[in-house]
Amino acid sequence: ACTSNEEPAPAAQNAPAPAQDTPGKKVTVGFAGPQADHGWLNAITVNARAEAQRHPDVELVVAEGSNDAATQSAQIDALINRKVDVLVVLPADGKQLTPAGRKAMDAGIPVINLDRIFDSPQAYRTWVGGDNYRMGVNAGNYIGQQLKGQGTVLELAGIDTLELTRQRTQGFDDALANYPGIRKVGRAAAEFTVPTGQARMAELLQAHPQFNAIWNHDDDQGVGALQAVRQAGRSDFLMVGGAGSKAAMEQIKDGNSVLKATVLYPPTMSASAIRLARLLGQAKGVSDLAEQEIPASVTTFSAVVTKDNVDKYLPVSFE
Amino acid sequence: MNAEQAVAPERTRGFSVRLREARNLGLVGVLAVLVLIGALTEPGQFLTTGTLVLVLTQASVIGVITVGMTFVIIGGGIDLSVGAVVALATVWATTRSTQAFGITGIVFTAVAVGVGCGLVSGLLIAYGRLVAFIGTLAMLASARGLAIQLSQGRTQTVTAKNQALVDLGYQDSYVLGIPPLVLIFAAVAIVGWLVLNRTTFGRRTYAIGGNLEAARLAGINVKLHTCLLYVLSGLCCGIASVMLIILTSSGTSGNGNLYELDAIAAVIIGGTLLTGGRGTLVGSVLGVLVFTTISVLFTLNNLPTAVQQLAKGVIIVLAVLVQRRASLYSSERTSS
Amino acid sequence: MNAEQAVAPERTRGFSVRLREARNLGLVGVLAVLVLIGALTEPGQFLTTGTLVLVLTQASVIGVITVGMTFVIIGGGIDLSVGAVVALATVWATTRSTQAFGITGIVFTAVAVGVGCGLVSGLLIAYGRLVAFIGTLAMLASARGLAIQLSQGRTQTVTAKNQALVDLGYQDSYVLGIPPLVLIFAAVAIVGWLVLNRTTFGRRTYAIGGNLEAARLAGINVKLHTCLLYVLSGLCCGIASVMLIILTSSGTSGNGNLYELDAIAAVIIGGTLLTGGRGTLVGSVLGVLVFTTISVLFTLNNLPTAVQQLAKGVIIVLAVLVQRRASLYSSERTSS
Amino acid sequence: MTLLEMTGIGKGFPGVRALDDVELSVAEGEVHCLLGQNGAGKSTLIKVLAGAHRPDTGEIRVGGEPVELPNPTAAIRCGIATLYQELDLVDGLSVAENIFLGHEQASAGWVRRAKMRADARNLLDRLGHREIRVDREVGTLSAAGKQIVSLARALSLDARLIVLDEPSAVLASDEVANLFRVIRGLTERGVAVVYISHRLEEIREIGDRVTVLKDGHTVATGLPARTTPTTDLVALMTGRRVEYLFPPRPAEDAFAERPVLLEVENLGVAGEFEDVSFSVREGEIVGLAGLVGSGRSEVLETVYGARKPTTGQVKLAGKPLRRGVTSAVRNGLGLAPEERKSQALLLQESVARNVSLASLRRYAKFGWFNARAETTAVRRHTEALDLRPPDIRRPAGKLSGGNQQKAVLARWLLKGCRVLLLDEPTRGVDVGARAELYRVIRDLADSGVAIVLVSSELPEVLGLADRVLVMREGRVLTQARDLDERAVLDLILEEQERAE
Ligand SMILES: Nc1ncnc2c1ncn2[C@@H]1O[C@H](COP(=O)(O)OP(=O)(O)OP(=O)(O)O)[C@@H](O)[C@H]1O
Ligand SMILES: Nc1ncnc2c1ncn2[C@@H]1O[C@H](COP(=O)(O)OP(=O)(O)OP(=O)(O)O)[C@@H](O)[C@H]1O
Ligand SMILES: [Mg+2]
Ligand SMILES: [Mg+2]
Repeated sequence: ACTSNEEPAPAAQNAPAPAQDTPGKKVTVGFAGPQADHGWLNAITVNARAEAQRHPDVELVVAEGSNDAATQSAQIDALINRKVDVLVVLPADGKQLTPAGRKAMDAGIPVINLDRIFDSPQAYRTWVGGDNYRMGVNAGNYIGQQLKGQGTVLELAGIDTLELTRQRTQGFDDALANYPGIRKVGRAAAEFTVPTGQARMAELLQAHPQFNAIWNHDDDQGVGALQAVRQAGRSDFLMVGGAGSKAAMEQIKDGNSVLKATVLYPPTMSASAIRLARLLGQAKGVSDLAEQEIPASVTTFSAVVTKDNVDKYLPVSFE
Repeated sequence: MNAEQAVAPERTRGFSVRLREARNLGLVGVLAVLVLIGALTEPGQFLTTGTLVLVLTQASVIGVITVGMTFVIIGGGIDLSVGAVVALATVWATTRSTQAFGITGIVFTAVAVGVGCGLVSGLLIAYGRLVAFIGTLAMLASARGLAIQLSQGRTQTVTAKNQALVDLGYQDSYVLGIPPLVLIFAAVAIVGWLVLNRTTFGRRTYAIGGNLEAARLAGINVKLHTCLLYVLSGLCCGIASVMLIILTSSGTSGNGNLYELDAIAAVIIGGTLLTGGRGTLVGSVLGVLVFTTISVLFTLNNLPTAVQQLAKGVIIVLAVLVQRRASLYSSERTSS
Repeated sequence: MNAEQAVAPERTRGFSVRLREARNLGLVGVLAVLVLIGALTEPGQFLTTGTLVLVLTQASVIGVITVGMTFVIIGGGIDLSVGAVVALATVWATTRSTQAFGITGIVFTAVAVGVGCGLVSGLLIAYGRLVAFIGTLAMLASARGLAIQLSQGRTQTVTAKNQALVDLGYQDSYVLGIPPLVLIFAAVAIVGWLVLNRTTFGRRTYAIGGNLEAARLAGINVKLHTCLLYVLSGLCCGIASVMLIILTSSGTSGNGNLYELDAIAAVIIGGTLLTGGRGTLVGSVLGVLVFTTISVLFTLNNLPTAVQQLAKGVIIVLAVLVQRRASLYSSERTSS
Repeated sequence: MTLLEMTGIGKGFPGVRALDDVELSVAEGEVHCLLGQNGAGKSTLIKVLAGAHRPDTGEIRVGGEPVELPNPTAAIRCGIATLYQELDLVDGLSVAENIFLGHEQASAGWVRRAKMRADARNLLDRLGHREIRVDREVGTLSAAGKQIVSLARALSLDARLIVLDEPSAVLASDEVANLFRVIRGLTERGVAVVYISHRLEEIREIGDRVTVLKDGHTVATGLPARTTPTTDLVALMTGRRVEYLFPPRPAEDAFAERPVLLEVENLGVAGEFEDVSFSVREGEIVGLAGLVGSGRSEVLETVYGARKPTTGQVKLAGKPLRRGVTSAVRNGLGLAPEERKSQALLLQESVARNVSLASLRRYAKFGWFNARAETTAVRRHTEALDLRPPDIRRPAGKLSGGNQQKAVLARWLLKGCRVLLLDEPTRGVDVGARAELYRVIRDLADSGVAIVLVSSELPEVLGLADRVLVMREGRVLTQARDLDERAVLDLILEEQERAE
């Protein structure tokens, strides 16, 4: 999926210190992620591949994307059989794949756990990921401030069978709890796809002739949601997105749609993961840190992108 | 199977006619009940033209696909590829190179891709003699794969120069308050009904689904006809893709996810036999409306997903039982 | 319909027997080809016991479900609810309150939930006279809903005190290098084969699927039997759920997503007719192995998703054509 | 002059040589009869003629010049219309649509429904069936009704040559009379008819010349239909001398002291039949005579528990019978239904499995099946009925019509029931086998089985049954031991006469 005609891999923004960039011994990195049929997930794979390309001493082995835990655990087995040096795993479900991670670690393969966290620290060497709960919190707080603590809000969630959806909603609700004047009056799950985004949003708009703000968990389904808004000819509220897609950021920049902000969940984390994998494989540390060892966990920050700071984040956006 | 054929007494009107009408009447009843529930639970919002327009709009895309699916299933086949074909068609029609040709380019590509996929499935099944299930399953996988390949997993939006297409979805292009999408749906449904009930093609579709051997002995070119059924389904997918582009102003490989299940469910609950040979288009359309109404109802009442799913299951069962009441004869058959 | 009676070989052994063997032979051939491809493209990795174990393990869960599905489809029905039932069973079996009862509690609950759901579907279809498609579709929705409700969308992991169950998935509990999961799969498949081919129950299943009315008039209690078929399928789902818990040490409402499609596809490619009355269990098992081998092959060759999907579609078609070569007589039938 | 010339026709199915060097020549305006035992190859021959099967060898000439008939369309173009032995209609479509399927009255693809209905109406009227409505769904017609529609379908093509494969099998005598009237009408207009039937008396009445097939060979052609002695014909067909006779019936008083096994007390199903009462003693054969549609099948199906009675009840050996087929079978009832293909056979399964279907329990211990015991038992019975080909492993769907019927009977012989309900048991069964069947049925009775027999062939009912019930429009008119054909016909036709 990595093609030349796409803009330089976002990870290229801050080139790593030369000390580590000097090619070392060859490292085979195994990568297993969910199916890349969705903007953000696709960006994860793309970034990983792009980053690997930038390092002559890294060979990347990507397993079939799968959203089925059983399948994915089997695929991780395959990568173990393949005796890769380091394993980067974005599990379909963190808890479900913990045994798989354990297996790899037991087999002496350091595992870098991307985003959806494993159940036990024994299942991974380092965790790199975003913070779904905080994503919700930031969205909630931003909306709270914009509404000056008064009004009604809606929530357009993702897939309700995924734990991350629960965490985002939890964070959102907890944040809103700080604003007694704000009530959440509606919520719908839009399955992360564009058409369902349009459908659920259209229904929400019909259900709520008047409300002040809505948080949409995911900019991909947001494409559909924003269409629904235009089709309904509504503009009497503010919308906050999630993840940070290119389209979303551009609209924020133009500022002529209801979308006023989006809460980052940067897919660049996969690029970072590849870098750390390489360093692990070559037994190097992160030079900017005092420690000899690579830290056990790295949490990306879910910044709120608005008109003011959008230019800074556009490069890390995904299509 | 054909227990109900063990000689039945004459009635004033034809068995089939009565049965079908009865079934559809049942579905209308189900719809009525749903509306009633809506009115009771959401007095303010539900009973508005807004809701009506919403339901019809949401029904339109899957509705068009269901029309094609009805033909295929009555003809004794099944088409699992509709969702994937929609994905591929929307993606292909929204690539930069396609959009360069303007709106005609988009529409043409979408329809062409749909018809093309339908043709391939049709050839595989009719002449390659693959089981319909397998043939269209293969098409499903391939089409999705191609869609992902083409879009690189990106969400391709309609460019400003083709904005006019997307504008069709906006209120100011409604005709007498009816969204163009709904009009397209209506047109497709009516044409479909005429073809199915008033042309030799339609009647032969029943024959092929009902008794392939008899159809063959009657000198019907069953292979060609079977093939055409899938082309027809593909055509509907193409049209539906254009509608989806209008609705979402974009094309992605994730589009049309599980449409096949929705469409088949609508057809079956509309009283068409999965074994082919019997069924009505009116029933299928009603089936689509029932399902969309349910989902709108749920969101309006702000039900949590879990409850929605549970309720959906129960409603499906009740819906069929209501139909049963209305059409006593279907009993034997459906038990198989 | 009766096109497949066109021609019959006169051998010491029956037409059907030969045909089935031929078809399965075809599938074995397909497997062989796949292995060959694997060996050529990935000489180092593919031809290892590791890969073999991997394929079998990956096949085991869906395989057990496929066994049940085979019975249902041969009996003229279909079960869309398997995936959802697995989700519900895993969730229910991993709730805190269940886990308090220890491993037996987990296993018992999973199986009980599976059987329960199967019974409900069975009653709806056999006695409530719902079309199988609709009845199990309703069960699908309800079971998923209930699963989400129970788990609150959480992923419930197996507690430390029940760790022993999860350990069954680890290397050190392999029996002569064979994972317990694979052994369970083998056991279920063998028992299933015996029931289908060596008992009156199996015979009745074929009869009901082949000609419901004839079976009824021959004095077979078709309703009861139909109901039992879905219970059987539910039982398999229950067992599969336990296996999935072992594999993933957890239960979530997202489990078993689209298993229904995989299982049905395996059954059909295994040569069972969607219309019922015909089919073999060996074929279904081979079908599962083919699909899993394909996906493992892809993983080892590290193909991008898009290409994988495309290739999958093509392979499915080729697989069926290879079967065709092997079993010339099936030709007539599949054209319908 | 000769219209059709088939020479050296050969057709093999895997394992069977269905046809071998068969000759057939049909002249314009003649009724050419095909005779032959079950499995002789009659249907196969006419399927070759209809373009449904491709012959391996041989030449077909229509009106002098040789023709290729690769598919049914080609045959229809040559002016050959066929009524197939197995009712091949589409249940989901209306009568009119079935009649014109494939050659619909249409302009630019649009069906001209009014015209189609009208024409269908005319055809059915020509066949003397005003009561069959043209937009009724065919699936709801009785076997006879379907046969009538198939006939209309064959006529609708107004062909030069019309092939009728056992059209009278499901028809009662009055219907047959209709049929003959129609056929004569056709031949007067120079249309040739190929007529297949196992009823020799029909051949005598309607036929001009006869061609006899035996095991796929032509053993005689162009015999005069009226003058050739029956014994010769039978000898040609069977290769042996069969005296076409019913086994002797026990004396009238033989049953007086026998216990009553089956008691039917004013049984009725709304809209089908009402107030039917009769009783069958052990070892007695009771026949139901009547027109098509008089509801005899319904009576049997209701007694058997396959239909819910609205009134009355059924008693077995004094005890009321629990509702439902399962209990009926468990209590030793058996039904050989009217439509073997749709109601009796698993077409894809082997003959053995079809025969043992009702007796699975007996060959199983704790559900565990003993296939060897099964096959040996099955073979015993199929041999008794002389099934051809004698291989019980081939799928039932591959058997010739008559042999399929034998398989169904074998099922109940194997089950060994106390009460046997036979609906048209000899439909499509050839002369030789027929005599066999009559003997088998009588032997069963003598062994104490109570038998109820429905047949549209009066001589059969009268010759075989110890007592005959005459039905009309769902009512029993009389019961008697000795009725002569004339009397019965008067009884059941009375109504019609008054109508006309
Ligand atoms: N489709 C088929 N496949 C294999 N064998 C067949 C097929 N059709 C017919 N046969 C065999 O060909 C032979 C002739 O069958 P056919 O139906 O022509 O007999 P028939 O003269 O019509 O007998 P009947 O009087 O019972 O109808 C039989 O042995 C039959 O088993
Ligand atoms: N002339 C007819 N042709 C075809 N079907 C008819 C005719 N008259 C009535 N029927 C249908 O057939 C039903 C009764 O047919 P049924 O087969 O039970 O009578 P039957 O005496 O058994 O005749 P058959 O000889 O066909 O068995 C009636 O309820 C009606 O629906
Ligand atoms: Mg015949
Ligand atoms: Mg009858």
